[in-house]
Amino acid sequence: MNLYPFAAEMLQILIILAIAPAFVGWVRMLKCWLQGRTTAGLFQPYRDLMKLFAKDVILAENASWIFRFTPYIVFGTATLAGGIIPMLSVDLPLAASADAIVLVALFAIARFFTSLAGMDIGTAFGGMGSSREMTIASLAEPAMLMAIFTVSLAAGSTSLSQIVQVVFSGQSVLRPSLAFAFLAFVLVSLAETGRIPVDNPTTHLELTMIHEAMLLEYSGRHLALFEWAGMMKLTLFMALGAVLFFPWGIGTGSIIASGLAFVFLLLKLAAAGIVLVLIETGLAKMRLFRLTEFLGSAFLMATLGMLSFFILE
Amino acid sequence: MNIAPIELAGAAVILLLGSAVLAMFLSRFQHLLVAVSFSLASVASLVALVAGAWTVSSNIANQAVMAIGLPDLPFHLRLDPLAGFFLTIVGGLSFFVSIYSLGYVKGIIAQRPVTRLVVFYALFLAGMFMVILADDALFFLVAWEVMAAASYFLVLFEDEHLENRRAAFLYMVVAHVGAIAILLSFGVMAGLVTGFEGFHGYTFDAMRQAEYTPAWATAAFLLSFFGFAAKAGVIPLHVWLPEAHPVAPSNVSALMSGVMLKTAIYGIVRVTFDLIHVFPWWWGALVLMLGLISAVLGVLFALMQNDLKRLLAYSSVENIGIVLIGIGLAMIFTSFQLPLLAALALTAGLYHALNHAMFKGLLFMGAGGVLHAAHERNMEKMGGLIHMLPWTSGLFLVGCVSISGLPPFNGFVSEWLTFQAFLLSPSLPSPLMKLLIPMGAALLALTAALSAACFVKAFGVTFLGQWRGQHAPQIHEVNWPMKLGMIMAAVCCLFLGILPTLVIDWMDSVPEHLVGSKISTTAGAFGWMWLTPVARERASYSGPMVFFVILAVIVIAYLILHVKKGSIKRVPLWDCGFEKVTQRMQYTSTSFAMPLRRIFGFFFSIRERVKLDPQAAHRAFPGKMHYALRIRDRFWGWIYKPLVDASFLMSRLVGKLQQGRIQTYLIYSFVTIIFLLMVTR
Amino acid sequence: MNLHIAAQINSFLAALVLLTAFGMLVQKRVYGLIHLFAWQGFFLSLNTAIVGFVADRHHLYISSVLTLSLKVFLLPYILHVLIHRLKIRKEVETIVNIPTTMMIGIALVIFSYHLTAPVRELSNLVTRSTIAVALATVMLGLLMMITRKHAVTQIIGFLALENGLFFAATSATYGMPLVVELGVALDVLIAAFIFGIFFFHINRTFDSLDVEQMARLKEGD
Amino acid sequence: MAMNSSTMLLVLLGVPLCAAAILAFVGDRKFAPEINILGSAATLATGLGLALEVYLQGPMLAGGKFFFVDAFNIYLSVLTSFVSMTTAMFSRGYMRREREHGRVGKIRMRFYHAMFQLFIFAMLLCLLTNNVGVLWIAMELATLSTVLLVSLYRTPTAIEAAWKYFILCGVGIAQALFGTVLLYFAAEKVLGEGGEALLWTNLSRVSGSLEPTVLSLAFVFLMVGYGTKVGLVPLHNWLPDAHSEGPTPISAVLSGLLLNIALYALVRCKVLVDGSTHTHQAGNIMMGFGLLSILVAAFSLLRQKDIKRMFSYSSIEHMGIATFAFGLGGPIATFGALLHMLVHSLAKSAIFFTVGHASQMHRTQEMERIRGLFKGNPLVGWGLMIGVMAIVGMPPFGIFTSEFLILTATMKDAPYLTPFLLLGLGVTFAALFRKVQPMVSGDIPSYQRPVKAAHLPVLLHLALVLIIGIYMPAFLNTWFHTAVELLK
Repeated sequence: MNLYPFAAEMLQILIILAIAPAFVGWVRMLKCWLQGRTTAGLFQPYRDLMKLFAKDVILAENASWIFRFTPYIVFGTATLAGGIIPMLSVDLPLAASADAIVLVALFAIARFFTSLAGMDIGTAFGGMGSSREMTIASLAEPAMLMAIFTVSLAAGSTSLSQIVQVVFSGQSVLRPSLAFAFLAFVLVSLAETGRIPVDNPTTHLELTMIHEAMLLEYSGRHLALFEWAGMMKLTLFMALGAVLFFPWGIGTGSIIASGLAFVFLLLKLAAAGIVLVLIETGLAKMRLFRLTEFLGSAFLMATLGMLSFFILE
Repeated sequence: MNIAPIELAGAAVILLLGSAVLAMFLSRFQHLLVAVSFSLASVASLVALVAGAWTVSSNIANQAVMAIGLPDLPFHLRLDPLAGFFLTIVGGLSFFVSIYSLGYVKGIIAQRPVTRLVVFYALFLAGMFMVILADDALFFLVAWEVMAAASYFLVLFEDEHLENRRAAFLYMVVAHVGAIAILLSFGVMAGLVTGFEGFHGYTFDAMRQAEYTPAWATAAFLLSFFGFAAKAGVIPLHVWLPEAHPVAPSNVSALMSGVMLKTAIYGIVRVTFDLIHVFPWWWGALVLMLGLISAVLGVLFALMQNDLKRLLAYSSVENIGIVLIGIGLAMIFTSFQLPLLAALALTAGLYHALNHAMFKGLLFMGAGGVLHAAHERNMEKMGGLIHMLPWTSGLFLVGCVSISGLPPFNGFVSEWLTFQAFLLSPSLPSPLMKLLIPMGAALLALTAALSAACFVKAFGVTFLGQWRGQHAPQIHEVNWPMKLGMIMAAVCCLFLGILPTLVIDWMDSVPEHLVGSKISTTAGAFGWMWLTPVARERASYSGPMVFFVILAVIVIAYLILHVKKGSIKRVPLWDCGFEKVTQRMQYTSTSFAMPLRRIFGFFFSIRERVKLDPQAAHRAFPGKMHYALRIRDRFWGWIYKPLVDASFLMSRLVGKLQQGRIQTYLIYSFVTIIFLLMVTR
Repeated sequence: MNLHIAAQINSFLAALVLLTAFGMLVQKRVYGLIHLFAWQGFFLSLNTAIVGFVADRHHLYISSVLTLSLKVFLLPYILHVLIHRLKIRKEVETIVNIPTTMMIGIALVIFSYHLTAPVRELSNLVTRSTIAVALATVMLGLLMMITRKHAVTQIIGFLALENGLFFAATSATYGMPLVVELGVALDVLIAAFIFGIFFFHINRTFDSLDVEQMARLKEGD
Repeated sequence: MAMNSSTMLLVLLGVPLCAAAILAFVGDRKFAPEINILGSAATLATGLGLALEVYLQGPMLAGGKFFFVDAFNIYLSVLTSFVSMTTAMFSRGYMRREREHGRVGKIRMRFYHAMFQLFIFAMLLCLLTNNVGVLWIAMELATLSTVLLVSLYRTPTAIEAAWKYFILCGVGIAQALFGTVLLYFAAEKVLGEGGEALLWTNLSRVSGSLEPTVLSLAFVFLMVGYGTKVGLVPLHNWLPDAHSEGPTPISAVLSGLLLNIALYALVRCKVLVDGSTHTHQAGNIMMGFGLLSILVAAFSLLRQKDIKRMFSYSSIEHMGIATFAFGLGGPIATFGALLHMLVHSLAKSAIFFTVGHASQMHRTQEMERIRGLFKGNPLVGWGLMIGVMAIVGMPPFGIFTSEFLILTATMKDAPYLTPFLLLGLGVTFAALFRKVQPMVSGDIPSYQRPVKAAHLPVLLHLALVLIIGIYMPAFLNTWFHTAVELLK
């Protein structure tokens, strides 16, 4: 057997780990430019992570093992997710071990434990954060799955690399079903990655924060792991959207192809970042109960995509 | 020497009946009684488990006839892969629970004599085994009702509480009406076979051979499905379930939720796939629809509960729904002659049945542990138990993760398979089906997400944070038998999650018997690591890979971060600059579920009342607030109350017939004569 | 005498029986009722004797004698004694007023005539025409039990009904087998004693024989 | 010793008669209950002997054609004598306590014992006689012998109940006599007049050639007549009163036995009518009555307050089921009906035994005040609970088997009626459990007095019902099958 796929696998994981902070930095830079602020530079996130890793850990008295275990599992799932999304090459060994549904489930694991960690301490905010997180998730996940199902119905498979190949080799990408699915995907990924208008990653105002509220008690390396995993998650969603709906330049085997794919990936991510920033600056954060409509419309999009797949195609 | 599996199973039943009889004599020595009879029960369950597993793997069906019952209609027994599979489920969980009971029931002796509990526990197990083994209508119903009656007495165990009596009564009535419906459906099937010149029409064999006219087949199906659905707690026939399961002793609730509901599933599969075996697609559609409704509403109701065991009971409704989804899909595929897909869907359903037995049993055992330790069922009063019950909480967490359908545990596998079955619906010939069935997938996804939320709440509120009561009680970890029972169940959850291919290989004889196709050829095609139900290109999942990669990453990260010894400082909570935070400020289960209650409120009849303290200076600064919330599911008002009222009205009318004056009675007989003479003349 | 005359006498007596039945239906006074009942019994036994003579069935004589002793002497005597002992008001009020009762009675006669038509076709006895009367008497007895609200009258109605049966037996079939006749007579005798006892009990507990009071055991509320 | 069957039969009838005669004089002594039990035991022994004879040699005529024994009536006779024996055992302690409570005096005890035996005699005569006329007489005798037992306590309600019982059953039975007359009238044409024409054996032989119009006319009167005794709606109104006001042993035998006897008579007549008319008309009428009884009884059960009254309604319901099944006809339904008569009377009398104890423990028949029987007196509590489980048709008790057969047969022959059956059974179940569960469960109320319960009768009956349910003996099976053949 040729070791190439495993090499590609490792490479991809490392790359994701590496570029995730950069992507976040890129997004922040763009935002600053749009809002006319001076930027902290593309590499600020790396510095933050370094600092956090260096710091000691401060735990609340009644923090149980769950509280300490969670950062690792969150990080682990994020890494695995990074391994199974075909970004550089379509034949990744890990990609076969987990399909789109598993991908969603992986993020669900992370969320599950994060919410538990939020409740572990026993402050009002932690509980509030978990409650809201789970609420949003339980609305977002069906939409997410519906979007993925639409694509996988079109591709006749749920395995990501298979989907990518089919869509890649597919003659026209202007299939209405995919278009609807893409729209749904965008909305959902805003919710999943906790961006405006669903959640504000930078706020620490108690009553508005959702994801942050759960991490309130974290510090040191634990917090660092959370932050890093969060960055990876954002990057991964962007990358997933990119490869699922715009799979041009994805590698199909050779090293060169993968190198090419890497370049394409960077370009796509850059573009995705721009879109993201435009959305975030364009919109304001919603009230919690407006989210029903937001995610409902995402779900509607996905459903329409599926219907149009059966009706139009 | 060579013994058939069915003999083993029979031995198990006899052992249980024997222990029930024995228990009546031992009732004077309670401790001995508990020790003896529950060890007997666990042995019996183990034997049954072996028999079942053996049957399934060896893919044989052997029969037996017991010369009891009616001389013309002796009890027929049959152990085929389907029966074997369910025998494995029941045997497995009841083995764990019996071990668990050794410790659990010992704790009850102090409060009350447990003879009743012990006797009916044994009868209950025996009843379930017999239901699965039965191969003729009479024996099946006898076993069915023995099971029902025994569980009724178990629910009634603490009979001085009103709620127990209510629950038991409701349970019994629903169960019995369901049983009569099943009886009638057998009547239909047997009637078509023989026309009642003899008794042999009552055997399942005869029913298998029968040719059914569509109308009669439908009647039989609807009747039996009604009966079984009533037992399985399918919405809208579920009302008894959340009443009965919580009030029973926890080991019993574990069995009732874990495996008794499965016997109903068994019945549905047996009747549709085996006895009638030719059916139109809309039966499947009906089952699928009810399954979806039960799944979604069940989990929503579960989310709203504050009583831990009640929450678990409602989540059983949800899981039964998921099982039915698989079975419904299988029925649809079968009716369109797509055996492979049917096999996939059926496997998904049955696999979920197996999984649910394991994790629901585990969860109820855990709840029992909490009850046993903290004497509290209301989550609003609990919290922080993870520090006092490390084992119980850990094992409970395993259950929560599994039931929330998260990899690498078992709940995910069956949900994943069900999703795959959904996504294969485009190969159906009927365009309508094509269009509608994937919508079901969305509902299933919603169910999964909600159940995750539900169990975050259950675990978080019960075990995490701090004790919400006034003063934390002295709570000790549960004793070893209880731990052991839970550990075994937890291990099963993990095993079923990581190595589904082996299990599916093993249980493949079931779909082969029922729908004439098997998925293991494709499922295991790429080795034991890869679960690829239809084809590798379609979808693949590798439990071990996921598990080990995550584990590896965690370990690596941990090691890297601990090369240099970073110190850990313990400090009091950060109170965000507020007053000192007290444990009363924690999120309770009610407040946790509030957003979802707002969003899905229209499913419930909610009465929410906030009363401000009148002598507050200004209503912006109330002295104290009184908050009352009451959530009911609407079905009670929609279906059951009207029925009850109607029957009481009816009885009032009937009562008017008889108001005491003898002349009136004479007139009755006078009129009767005249009337009859008119008729006959 | 020849069959023809026998048949005429027979049907004449039947008419008398029916008449007494109607008489009881309209009779208000208790003693009157008892006398009418005695008369009915008398006609009955006479009829039985004649039928026995015509169709020479000798066991019919026995039953005729039984009837005479039982229904003409014994029972009326018992009733007399009881009524005297219990000092019952002489008037017994009906529930339905007399004319209506009459109407219903007549309707019943017609109905039973209509009913017994097939039997009449089949029968080849001289007495066949009288079976309708028998049935009518039974019905009238029942009607009387319904319309009277007094224990004694109910019993008399019951006995009248019994008479009707007896009449049916003789007229339709020249009498049942002797053992049955005896048995029936025995039963009537026991019944007589039982209602005798009952009158005392009822009178003691409800200090009157008005059955209207006995309506406590009921379902309706 | 080897008696030949006809002497055995005479003994069977003679024993209760003699016992009645003896008890009429010594019925108030201390040893009277023992005599009572002894008499019934002797009756049972003879009955069993006779049953063995029949089982070995098949149906037989005896006493100069006057008596007739076949599979149908012999099993009922054995049942009758058995239940009467157990009831005698039960009444021993029960009546002693009643006497201590001062509810009955010396004379009445004498009367009670004598009448009890006389009643047994009447029922046995009913079953064994071959003469349809005598059948009627015995039936009337059975009524008369129990009328004054119902009013034994002399309370206003008791007297009222007895009066209704007397009048309504008297009127009803009179209708039956009219029917018998018509039957004789038709039979005479074929068999010639005289005693021969009323013998059931002859009638059934020639039933094909009996005049159908007359028989269908006769059946109406027989139906109404014996139906009143069976307690079929709307002729049932006397039944709840009579069964609930008398002493409990009497309620037990009335509900357990007398109804069976009346149904027996009805079925015998139905056979003749069917043989002559060759239509299903009689069957339909019976089905109608049965169904009506089931439904009305079921809904009346919901509103009961008096425990004995409730169970007498359940008797109506079960008689309805049996009647319905006999009306339905067909081998399986008939088999089920025969089985149902047997197990119902066993279970119902067992229930009445426990009910008697329960009401003595609480000095009332008000169900509101009967509580905590499980803890108070396990035998009574569990006896009642299990008895009720049996009576509502829970397996593994025999009543389930019979209802199983009947319901499935209905599903085959008259499916459109099954919803009503389902409704009736469901409501009955709910109603009974709703009332019984609180009585057995919970804590012991302050006013509860312990009693020494008669274990044997209750356990014996329930055990039998259970055994018949899970392992019906072969001879019973053959009996039922031969009976089914007879009733075709």
